[in-house]
Amino acid sequence: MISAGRWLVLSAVVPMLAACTGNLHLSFLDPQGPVAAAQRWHFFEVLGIMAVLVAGPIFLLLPFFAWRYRYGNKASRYAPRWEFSRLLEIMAWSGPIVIVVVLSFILWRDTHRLDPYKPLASDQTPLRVQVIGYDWKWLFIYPDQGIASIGMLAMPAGRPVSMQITSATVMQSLFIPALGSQIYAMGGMVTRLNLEADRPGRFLGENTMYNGNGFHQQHFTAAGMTPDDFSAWVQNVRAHGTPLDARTLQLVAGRSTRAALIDALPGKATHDGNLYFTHVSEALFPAVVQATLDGRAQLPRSALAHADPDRPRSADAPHSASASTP
Amino acid sequence: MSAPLSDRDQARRREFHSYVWGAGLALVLTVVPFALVHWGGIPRIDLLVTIGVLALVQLLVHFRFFLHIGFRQKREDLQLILFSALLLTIMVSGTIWIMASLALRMTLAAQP
Amino acid sequence: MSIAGIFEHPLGRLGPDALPFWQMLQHPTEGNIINGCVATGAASMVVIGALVMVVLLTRYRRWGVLWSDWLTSPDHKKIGIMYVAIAFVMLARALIEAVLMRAQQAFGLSGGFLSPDHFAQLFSTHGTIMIFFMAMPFLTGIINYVMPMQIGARDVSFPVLNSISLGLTAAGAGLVMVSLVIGKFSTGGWFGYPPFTEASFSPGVGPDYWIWSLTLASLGSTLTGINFAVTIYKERAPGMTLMRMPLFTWTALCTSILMIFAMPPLTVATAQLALDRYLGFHYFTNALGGNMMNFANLFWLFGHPEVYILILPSFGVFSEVISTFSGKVLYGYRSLVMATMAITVLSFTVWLHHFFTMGQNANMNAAFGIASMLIGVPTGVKIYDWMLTMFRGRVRFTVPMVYSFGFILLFVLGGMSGILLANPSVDYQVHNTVFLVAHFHNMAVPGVLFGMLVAYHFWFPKAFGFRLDERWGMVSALCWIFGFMAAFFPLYVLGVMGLPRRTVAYSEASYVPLEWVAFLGALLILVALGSLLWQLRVSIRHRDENRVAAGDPWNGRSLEWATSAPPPEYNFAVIPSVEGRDAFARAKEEGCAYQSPDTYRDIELPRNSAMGPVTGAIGFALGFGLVWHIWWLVILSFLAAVTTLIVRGFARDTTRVVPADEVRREHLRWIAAVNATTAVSRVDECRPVNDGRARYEAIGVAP
Amino acid sequence: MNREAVRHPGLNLGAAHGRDDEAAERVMFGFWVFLMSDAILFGMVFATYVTSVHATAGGPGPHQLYDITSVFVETLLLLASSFTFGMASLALKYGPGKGRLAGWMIATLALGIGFLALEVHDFTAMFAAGGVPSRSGFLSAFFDLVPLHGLHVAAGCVWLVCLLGQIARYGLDTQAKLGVMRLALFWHFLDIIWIMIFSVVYLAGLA
Ligand code: HEA
Ligand code: HEA
Ligand code: CUA
Ligand SMILES: [Cu+2]
Repeated sequence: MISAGRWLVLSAVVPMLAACTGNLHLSFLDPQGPVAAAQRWHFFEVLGIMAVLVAGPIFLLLPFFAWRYRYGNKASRYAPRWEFSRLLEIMAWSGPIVIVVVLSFILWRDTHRLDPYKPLASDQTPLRVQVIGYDWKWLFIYPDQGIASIGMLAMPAGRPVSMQITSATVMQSLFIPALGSQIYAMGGMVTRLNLEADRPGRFLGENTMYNGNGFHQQHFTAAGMTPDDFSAWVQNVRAHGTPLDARTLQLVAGRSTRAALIDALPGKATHDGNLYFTHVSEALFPAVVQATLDGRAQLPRSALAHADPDRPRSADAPHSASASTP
Repeated sequence: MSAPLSDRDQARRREFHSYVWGAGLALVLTVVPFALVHWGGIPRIDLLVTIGVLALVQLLVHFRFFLHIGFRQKREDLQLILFSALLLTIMVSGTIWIMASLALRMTLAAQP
Repeated sequence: MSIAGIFEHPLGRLGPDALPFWQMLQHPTEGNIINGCVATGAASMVVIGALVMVVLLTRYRRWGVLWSDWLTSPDHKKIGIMYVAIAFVMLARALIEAVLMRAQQAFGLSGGFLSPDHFAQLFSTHGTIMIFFMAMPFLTGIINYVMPMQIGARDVSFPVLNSISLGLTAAGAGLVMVSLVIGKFSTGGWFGYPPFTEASFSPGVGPDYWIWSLTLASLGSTLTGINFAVTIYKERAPGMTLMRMPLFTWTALCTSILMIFAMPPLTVATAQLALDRYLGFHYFTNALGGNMMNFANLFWLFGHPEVYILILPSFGVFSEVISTFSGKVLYGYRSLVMATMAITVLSFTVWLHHFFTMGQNANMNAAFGIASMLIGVPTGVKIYDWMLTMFRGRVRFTVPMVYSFGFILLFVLGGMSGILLANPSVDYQVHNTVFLVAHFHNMAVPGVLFGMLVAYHFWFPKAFGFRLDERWGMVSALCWIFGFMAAFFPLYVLGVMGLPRRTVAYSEASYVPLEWVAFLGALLILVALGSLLWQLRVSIRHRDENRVAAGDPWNGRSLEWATSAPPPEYNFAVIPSVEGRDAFARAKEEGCAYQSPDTYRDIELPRNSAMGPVTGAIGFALGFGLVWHIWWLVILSFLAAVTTLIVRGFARDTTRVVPADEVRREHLRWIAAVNATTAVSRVDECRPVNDGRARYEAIGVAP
Repeated sequence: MNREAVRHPGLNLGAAHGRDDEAAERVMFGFWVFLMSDAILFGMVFATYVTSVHATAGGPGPHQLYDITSVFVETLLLLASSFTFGMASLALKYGPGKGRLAGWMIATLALGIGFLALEVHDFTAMFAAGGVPSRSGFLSAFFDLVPLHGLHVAAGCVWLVCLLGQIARYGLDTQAKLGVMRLALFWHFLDIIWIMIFSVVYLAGLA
């Protein structure tokens, strides 16, 4: 019963997914983690129930009624005064009610199970990541590793990732479809999201809340890695990253796309289209939240690496279009 | 001018008394919470509840004595007022419930 | 701002750079030129359209007629038609924008041809116009035209207020149109979330245009809602109890209730955003205690009931149409009324489903999710009852019925996607993707738009006295249905493939084929609109063959069919008295339709009043002044508004009388004409012989 | 029969007014509907205020800004004005003449203006103490809610003057009567809003 709807959709979607995406996973119908897998199941469950119980009868009966009782067919029974039947009334109300009750159970169960704030069950401690939404790029901070990145969210496969999310500018929404839920990022506030990748792979990441001209370029790659690869990646970032000092952060905070930011950063800032930073303080994330909340431009020195004294910085710079496309 | 004069006088007296009663009750219901807040001495929560209850009572007093809302109305009129009250309750309490939950889960201080 | 400042900048911040081609001339890069040309082209269409109107009106000396017969008329029928005219003009623009967006996205892999900023204006204006200046005026116009006649009234309760509402709506629409020529519109989408729309992130005039056009429109809608509700409560003909009202009037009542109670949160939200932008308040800013979540909450407290404001009148239209063209009494009237009321109340309990992903706790998400699914119950009852109305009927496959079939099937699919979205754990995946875009177009196009188009086909003969061409109507209907499917079904798939909404371009090649299908679908919709216009032209050309002056082309059931087409200004020479549901069907069945009474009475009608156009003009000036910071204009128009209201308060003698003699003469002439008309059977319904009198065929009335 | 039919909720004209009484029906019902819509408007502004009370962003809060004595006096003024308008309604319904009606209306006007003057005085004091609306979310919400009520009262005063003008010009004709009845509803309604304001904003803020 459930599989009917499922096959309906799968047969439409899967070829599309397989044919063109290469190795970047785009969709929760092609889930790469437990959250997305549960969401896919939920999706098909609801869809299947509705395909059979809601759409099915209507799609069969409406054409039948229309044809059977067409004006020209004088053979069909005509009852112009017939306007009520207790039995049919009861069915019309109770049918949908029963469906809704069933669906409500599923809904209640999964809404609690998949609450994005809820830590995922795992025998490993989650990897902590702090995410700051800037205009047209996401900054991922690994507080325990002291590094950060833009354009790349690396994560060890099989280990949960626990994210804290904020925005240094307008409202945004962090979303990695193949792994699971999206959630809003808002200035001065911290939302949370728990995800996990089952296996190594590359997953599309994006912002889904419109935030201006660079919106469509605010993509990133979430990359699941083996634990060893992840450690190697961290080492690599530590070795080759740029220090996230006041001046760099000021550029990051400007209203610019990732590509424009790379052009603006001095020297060879990247080798693969992404940006990597070292010397990232654990105090940076709360400092940004607090500064946004206070409407302050200054971050405390303690939150920054190698603070550069002669440059006045403004974390609030988004408005001053100065830092935008050079 | 069909109603006999004495009836009109009676009606007028009755309505006048209604206004006086209303004003008197409203005065009491105003003075009490102001006095409680001004001179204090009651725990904050109790005080808030008292203020709320007195405000609601005063609201009813105004409806009853100044706006003359009662159950003598035609049904549709009373329906209008009750329906509005229902929606107002849904909208205001829903808003406060939602915003409270959001505030609770999103401040920096609430982080683990 | 000091007093001196007012005079220092008489045009506020309005300067030459507000013109659409300014940037192109200053910085002639390729992108600027393309966008400049598109914008200038669009702007010239507005300007040329307005100029052509002016020239034509002058050439044919119609200014006087326009003023005295239309703009100042308090007649609900004329006001209704003017609303629909506004809807039509605005729709032309919103449709072109829709097709442009689909074209852009078809080429979106390589970046397309539009700049991101331009694209953002497109979806923002498209959404704003479709909701506030296409759907709302359309349904308000239809209700205005039909509802008073259905309840046997001569007019709405407050005719001049009605005209004022129209003026305010027109002023809002005017602001949106002007934004195309002077300055630009918001880029914040139709719900304009701050802080993006705050002055610090969007310093231009865009959000201000959005704020003031919405404020004017929502003010108009609130007043309209009050007016309709009072009309339905207080102006019903004798015997027309609530439970005898036609279903369309019921939905009109519930829509009015929604307007009355759902508009205030929007007014609060836009007013607070305006205070933030103009006076530096901190409601929704990031800093200093502002809280953008309050805006989302307020907006959707309005926004969700709003979508039911849009859909309920359509439900009413389909109820009337399906019953009429099935030659059968509406099945389950009581259930349908209860379902309508249930939807009205439930629609105030689900608004949080538009921001499941904001971070509130799971209990709350689950509660609102379940409440949202509950709306499926009364909606389902409606669907089943419509199907049961066809059951054991005699279903005629006219244009409105073809739309109705399309509506039922497609709407069920849209409802199903709504139920999916109501599951927070699914919404976490498809929120803000084009899956959501597919959902709401699936409701808005087959639901709202088809409903309005059906209303247009159904009641056009009543309003103008002749039927619309059936063949072109059919072409148009089929193009709509299939065009819709091609244009929006692909978006469901693209949505689950992770394509966000509002994206000007994308980088996944796998999106391209479906984007193209959607684009072709949009072109098919364009063909549908073309056929619709052509149909109108053909019908006007052949109007003499298709006259239905007797007034009842479809063997109708409710009172609006009991009068001539077009109806006299006062609707009914004698107010009908009603003995049951389907009053006109009953009269026909008992053979007592088309009777003349022994005596006629004088009829009192409201006099023409300039209040409507004057308020509209003042509202427009006020909005324009506020957008451009032209403070003297703001002050002046504010004073003008107050003065107008005060002066109106002093107006007396606002009615005039149509003498009984005249009423009798007109009525007897019509009765004679009806008696001279041959009644036709339903087989000939769409042929020239149909002069608007139905031959008796059992159509049934409720026992 | 001495209890005349109640035609609509709230203030009714008596049977003695004949056709005016009938004409009142739709107008008064319409005005009630408007008031209910306005109540939602206030409700939403209240809700915003409640969710923003703590958003002082380091700026001054209720304890620094509110002056309970002044609010108390304002409350008494409004309450008194509700009573005087009640007397005006009685004068409208039972006469005699229009002089008494005008007298009570002028008394109401005076009280209303007194209220507004005190309120403006309060606001100026708040401004002087750094309580400007652009200081914090809390103050923004305050200056939305309380002045919104004040604006309504001011509009009510203007309306009152216009009605006096109409009565002077046309006497107590139907329109003027209906105007007075609607204004009376409006005035009592604003009084109810003020109860909520002094309880939710001032008293709860200072408690
Ligand atoms: C009533 C609402 C309504 C309607 C009818 C439509 C109709 C259409 N919409 Fe619209 N759309 C919205 C409401 C609506 N839309 C909203 C709210 C948004 C979101 C904006 C935002 O992001 O903020 C949106 C966004 C939106 C997008 C942006 C998607 C994105 O975010 O990426 C696109 C892209 O293609 C689109 C396309 C279309 C198309 C092709 C149609 C076609 O179906 C158009 C066809 C419509 C017509 C042709 C009008 C027909 C009417 C008549 C013909 C009446 C005739 C009248 C008389 C005869 C008197 N819409
Ligand atoms: C006319 C417009 C219209 C209508 C009628 C609806 C109807 C419904 N909508 Fe839709 N919706 C919109 C217009 C509309 N919507 C718009 C414009 C938006 C987005 C705005 C934006 O973000 O820009 C939106 C967004 C939207 C969301 C938010 C998604 C998001 O932002 O992520 C949700 C979530 O719950 C939702 C749900 C529903 C539901 C449950 C219904 C239900 O009413 C549907 C009920 C109907 C049926 C279910 C089918 C028939 C029923 C049966 C045959 C009975 C049996 C069935 C069952 C028992 C299930 N809608
Ligand atoms: Cu937004 Cu918390
Ligand atoms: Cu909704």
